[in-house]
Amino acid sequence: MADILVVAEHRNGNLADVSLEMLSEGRRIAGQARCELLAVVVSKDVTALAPRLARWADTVLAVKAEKLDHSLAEPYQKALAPVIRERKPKLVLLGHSSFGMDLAPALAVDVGAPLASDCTSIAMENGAITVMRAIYNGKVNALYSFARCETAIVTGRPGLFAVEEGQERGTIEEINLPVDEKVERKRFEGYSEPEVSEVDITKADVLVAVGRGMKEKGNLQLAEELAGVLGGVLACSRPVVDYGWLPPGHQVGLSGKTVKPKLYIALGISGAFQHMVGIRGSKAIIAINKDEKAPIFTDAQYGIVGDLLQIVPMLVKKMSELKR
Amino acid sequence: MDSICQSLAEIVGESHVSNRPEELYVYSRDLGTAEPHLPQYVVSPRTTEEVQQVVKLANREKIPVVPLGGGLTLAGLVMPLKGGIVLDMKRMDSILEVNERARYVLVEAGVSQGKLVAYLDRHHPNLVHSEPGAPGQATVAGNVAIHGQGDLAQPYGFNSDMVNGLEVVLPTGEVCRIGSCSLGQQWFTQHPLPDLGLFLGWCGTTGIITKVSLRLFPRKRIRDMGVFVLEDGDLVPDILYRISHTEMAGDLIAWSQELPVTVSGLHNISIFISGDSEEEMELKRKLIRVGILGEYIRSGTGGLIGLSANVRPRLPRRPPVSTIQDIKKGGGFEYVGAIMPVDTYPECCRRGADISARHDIAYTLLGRVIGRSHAMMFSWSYVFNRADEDSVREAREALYESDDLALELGGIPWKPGVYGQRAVMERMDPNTLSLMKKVKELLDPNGIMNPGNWEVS
Amino acid sequence: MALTEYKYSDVIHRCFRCGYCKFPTSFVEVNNCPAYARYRLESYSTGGRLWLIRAWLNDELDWSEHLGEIVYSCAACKNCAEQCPLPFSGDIVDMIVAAKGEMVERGSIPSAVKEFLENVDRQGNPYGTARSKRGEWMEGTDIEEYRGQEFLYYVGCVGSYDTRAQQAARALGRVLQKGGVSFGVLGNKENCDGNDVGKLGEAGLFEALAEENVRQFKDLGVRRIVTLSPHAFNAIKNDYPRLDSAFEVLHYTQLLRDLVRARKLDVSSGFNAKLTYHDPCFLGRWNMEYEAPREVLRTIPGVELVEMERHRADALCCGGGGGNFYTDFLGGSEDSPSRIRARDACATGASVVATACPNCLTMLEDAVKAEGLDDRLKVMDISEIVSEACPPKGN
Amino acid sequence: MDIVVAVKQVPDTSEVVDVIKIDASGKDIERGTLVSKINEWDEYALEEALQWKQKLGGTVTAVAAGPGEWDDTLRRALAMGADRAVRVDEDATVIDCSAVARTLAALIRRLPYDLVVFGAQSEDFGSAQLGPMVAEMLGIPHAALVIRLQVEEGEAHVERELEGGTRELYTLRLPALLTIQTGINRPRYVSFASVRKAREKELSVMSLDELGLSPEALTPAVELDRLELVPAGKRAQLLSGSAEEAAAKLAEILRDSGVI
Repeated sequence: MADILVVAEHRNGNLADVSLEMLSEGRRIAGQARCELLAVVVSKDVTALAPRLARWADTVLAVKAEKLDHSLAEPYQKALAPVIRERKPKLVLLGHSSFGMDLAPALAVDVGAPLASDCTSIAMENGAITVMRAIYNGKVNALYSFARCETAIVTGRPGLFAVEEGQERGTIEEINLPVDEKVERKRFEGYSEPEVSEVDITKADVLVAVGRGMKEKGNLQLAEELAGVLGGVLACSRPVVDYGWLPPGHQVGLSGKTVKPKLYIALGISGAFQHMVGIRGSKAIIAINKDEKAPIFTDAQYGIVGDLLQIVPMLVKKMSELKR
Repeated sequence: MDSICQSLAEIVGESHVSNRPEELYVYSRDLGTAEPHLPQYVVSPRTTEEVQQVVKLANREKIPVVPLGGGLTLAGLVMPLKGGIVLDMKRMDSILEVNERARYVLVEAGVSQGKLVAYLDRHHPNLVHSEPGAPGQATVAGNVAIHGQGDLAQPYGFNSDMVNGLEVVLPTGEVCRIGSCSLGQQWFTQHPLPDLGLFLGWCGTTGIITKVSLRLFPRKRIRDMGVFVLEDGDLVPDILYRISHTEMAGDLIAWSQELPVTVSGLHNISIFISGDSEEEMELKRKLIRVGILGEYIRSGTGGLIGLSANVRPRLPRRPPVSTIQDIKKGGGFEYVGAIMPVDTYPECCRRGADISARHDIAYTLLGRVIGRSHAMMFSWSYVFNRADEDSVREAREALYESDDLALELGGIPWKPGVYGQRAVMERMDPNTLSLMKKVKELLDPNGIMNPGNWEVS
Repeated sequence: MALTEYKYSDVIHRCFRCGYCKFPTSFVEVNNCPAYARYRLESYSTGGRLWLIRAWLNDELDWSEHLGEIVYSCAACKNCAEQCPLPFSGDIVDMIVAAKGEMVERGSIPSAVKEFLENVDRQGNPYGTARSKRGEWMEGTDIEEYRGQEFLYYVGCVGSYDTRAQQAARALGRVLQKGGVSFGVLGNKENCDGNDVGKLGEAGLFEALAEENVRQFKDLGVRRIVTLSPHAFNAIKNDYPRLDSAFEVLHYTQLLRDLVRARKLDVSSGFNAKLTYHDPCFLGRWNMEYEAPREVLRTIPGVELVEMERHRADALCCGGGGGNFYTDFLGGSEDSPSRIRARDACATGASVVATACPNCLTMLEDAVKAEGLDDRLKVMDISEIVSEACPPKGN
Repeated sequence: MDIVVAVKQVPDTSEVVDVIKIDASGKDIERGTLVSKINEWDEYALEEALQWKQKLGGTVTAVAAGPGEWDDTLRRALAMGADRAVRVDEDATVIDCSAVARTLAALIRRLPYDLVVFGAQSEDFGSAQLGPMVAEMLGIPHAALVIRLQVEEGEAHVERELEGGTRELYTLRLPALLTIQTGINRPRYVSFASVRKAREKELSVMSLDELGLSPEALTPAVELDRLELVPAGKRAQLLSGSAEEAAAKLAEILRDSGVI
């Protein structure tokens, strides 16, 4: 019977969110297709991780590998390749995370399976797998199907698939990963946390941008709090720098930086052309503005018309509630 | 940005502080022949309070502070000889008050000569200040701080004698007011309070001038000039003496230069006069031309060149900038100015021409009369090619020789560079010297103010 | 390139740094050099900049983003050339452009400049907006495409894409129509004139743009050109002739002057305001056209024209020249030249500051807002003022 | 050190505007009005390669698998400083990543290399597959999303960018393949003149069978069925209700978007 195999990613003893998302999605598909869900995790200590995976998976393959506390591509590939060759799962699911990007393509070549990466939806109907991907800066959706193959490998876009707590009580198989003795061509040296230097708004995934509509410098506090709960960085439009509310490094737009965040929240920014040029690469734009006719609402996906000074604190409150 | 740079930025704002190679490079170089010295920071304050905070920080951290105005002394007086902070004062450029009746102006230290002239022209056409023949960005405070003189030197003396009051940030950070202003908002006189003239001529080694009250003088409606040309330089002191006796002349300048060849070997005395009416002008012209110069002209000793009537009204307030520094196509120009007895003019010229000849630089010699022939500021100018090290070295040596010459002839190098300062202090009475030392140590216990200048060893 | 290969290697050291370049003729303010006005550090004065360029070419100093910004903060406004007393004053701006050119060749230029040039190369405008949208400013007007009319109305990038400047572009269209001028525009076929590209030191790209434009103009049989922007006017008038182009080019204020003189343009509806006029550098100092715009304004009934302290050859640049309207090395401060200029204009007591350049228009518009003067001072292009002064059709 | 850099040409679709249209086949976009450019990630890869060539000597070869128009991008690579460029002639629109990977691997095998660099992904399709696939085919180690690189004594010390800014440190024995993340350097500007000059440099074109590849070997394993335009949010969906209600709705949307 055809399996769905989900590759579990973990760091510092925690499963990656995207892995939970893939497990949930895998569970959903397995339910529809009435097939088994197999989860694979590779670590030197699998006792903590495996039972969690068993909540979604019918079977958890817990691969013990010496010296391995985190998800690294190479040992995972070594562990997964034989499993995939033997069990011939119909579908291998993993997250399109940094780890997934490092692992999936090499694995695909290794086992000779086709790969569709960064998918936004995945379906399996009577054995045929179809996926959707967002291309051309998310302006076009591409629909793919896997032609004549035993196993298809799919990586899913992080944060897109809902997580539903699993109800299973899957069985756990432990195996050992034979550590080959030959000197590694690729040596893991550890992690480094980037030194907290000056903000680089072009790097941030989430930008909370403030404009003239903030009325006065004191109100920037509100935006900072929002940025806080969203794990984002403060950006701004030209006037805000002109007023000296924020240093030029924060300025977005024609005369500022061009940014491409995943999420851009515009607070009190009307959306003048000069500003919009700088944010057109944003994945999602959300605008809060008192002026219903503000051009920003043309390019924003969601908007709220109203008073920032009321809405923003509310939003902060709601977000922190949801995070708990 | 290191922590000190951060603190400085908190004081003056990020745009106005730098420790980046580009700023350090520019501020490490003087326009003259002095060797470059890199500062660590460049700061451009806007207010006295900011200057105060910078100085306090510098004291805490024992960092030298070098105040900079127009940077046009050419003698390397604003070079960070021992690194530290260059304090560019030119952002403090508000003209705070003109008292028409008491004839004075109160300016912030960074106000340029050009701005003050333009301001008076526009708002107080009856008043002038004594303007040095420097490019317009020279600052008022910088000029008095080095005992500068201007185009009113003959009638009224040194610009530093025209100071009615000062606001100074002491090397330890206190703000101090000198003169009537220390009693209130009156900036009209320094006297009769106990003399605290500790800040003029010290080249920023005793404090940072942040405000200056400067005397203004009546501005006459009509101006005219004539140039008396003669060959025998030995006669110049006597002629100057006699012209100044008439009290009819304004600026009095005797000069002699090698180029263009048509004037080579001649001595010229530029005589400026001004008045409110043609009658007054005619009288002044007559008293000088006929009364003094007439006999020289009749005896064929020399001749007087006057301005044609149509040029006269267009006589520029500021002499058009001399492009002399470009003769060598090298953008380099420096001079030794010295305060000399007027009688030494002939010797200054002869020996100056020799120095120029030795270093293969066309001689440019000039003496501006200060007071009623009480003294003259005599300048030996040397051009050089900034891009040619030999040329720079020749000029530098000529300058040193000129410093020595000035002292040898009983004069005093004015705004001397480090070489000149040492030469002066070598000859100075030991007691005077130790007094200077005490004053400096008293005011600047950490020795942070423009160190390397007036350093009594 | 070593210093020796630099075109001005025998001149650049001759700058004495006397500082005249910072002032207007009258010496009223030391901040008539826009870059020096903004930073007030010697490095940003023309003299400091020349000394730094020399040091860089001489390998005394490495290239850095900051050095790039210092050199590129020159708005090419020509105040220094106007004021410098030395014989090479006419070359100063070219000395700086040549240094920019060397940075371009080495590939080391500030990110904002890189964006500007790459956008122009790809999309024919600094903003990087699609070529296919260049003509959108015309929507809702009945302005014709160019097909052999007497004049080609060349709009330029700012007028075509900047929403504020588009209003001026449309206003000029209306005025030309009312003046009975036979003209057409290129719409999406119009390409960047390259003036600022040249001033950013990208000579190769400039030549390519110029050749392309000249070819297109010739193919369409263009003889007379009227431009909205003084920048385009400058390029077509002074640089294109090198490619043996023989077009007569007018800045629109010159054409409007001729129209009002010839009584072909009826401005009898007038415009009641005390207004002051800001001289655009590329009309004024670069092309000595100070009178035409003023004459046009004076002929409009109700206009009271007052001058700012610094005007004509002494005008302070808005800080938008040399690509700075995009790269913005002079923005973000109350010392930004555009904001100083807004205060200058306000000081005259005028209720309108008029200009005749889309770059100045957008720069001043932002500055007036930033200064919070929008309720007291309106920024308008002369084309807009004339348009208001023209009686509605049929009268 | 000999470095091979793979580059790709993409249409400039960064606009917020309606310039993208699906063509008749339904499987491609209309490229007529679109301007082409070098893939942003590849520009960083090139710059990184060139900087290491400057430090360590050797050669930089730019390679691509695509149609004739792509020569513009290869010329740009040469103008940036690459020593030579090779393009395998094929129609990039009809084949998938694995096919391109096979093509490039076949080409790179024939070139001298100590280091192979790819952009981490492409602007147009964003699959982020090519690099690691080629590495696997060449049988050399790889690291994806490299944000810092240090090369010395036959080893590459790299930092991989992980979520939340954390970095994964590796040492790779050369020859190795890296995919480069934007921000690792500041790509130099390529002047118009230098592109002209680069015309003299060698740009060779190879056919598939010169590489011993049959078109069949390149039939996509993942089949593109069709493209659909994402309905551009011409107008934001306005969240109604009181400040609190609206904020609540937005908070949910933000959570579900998964960005946070």
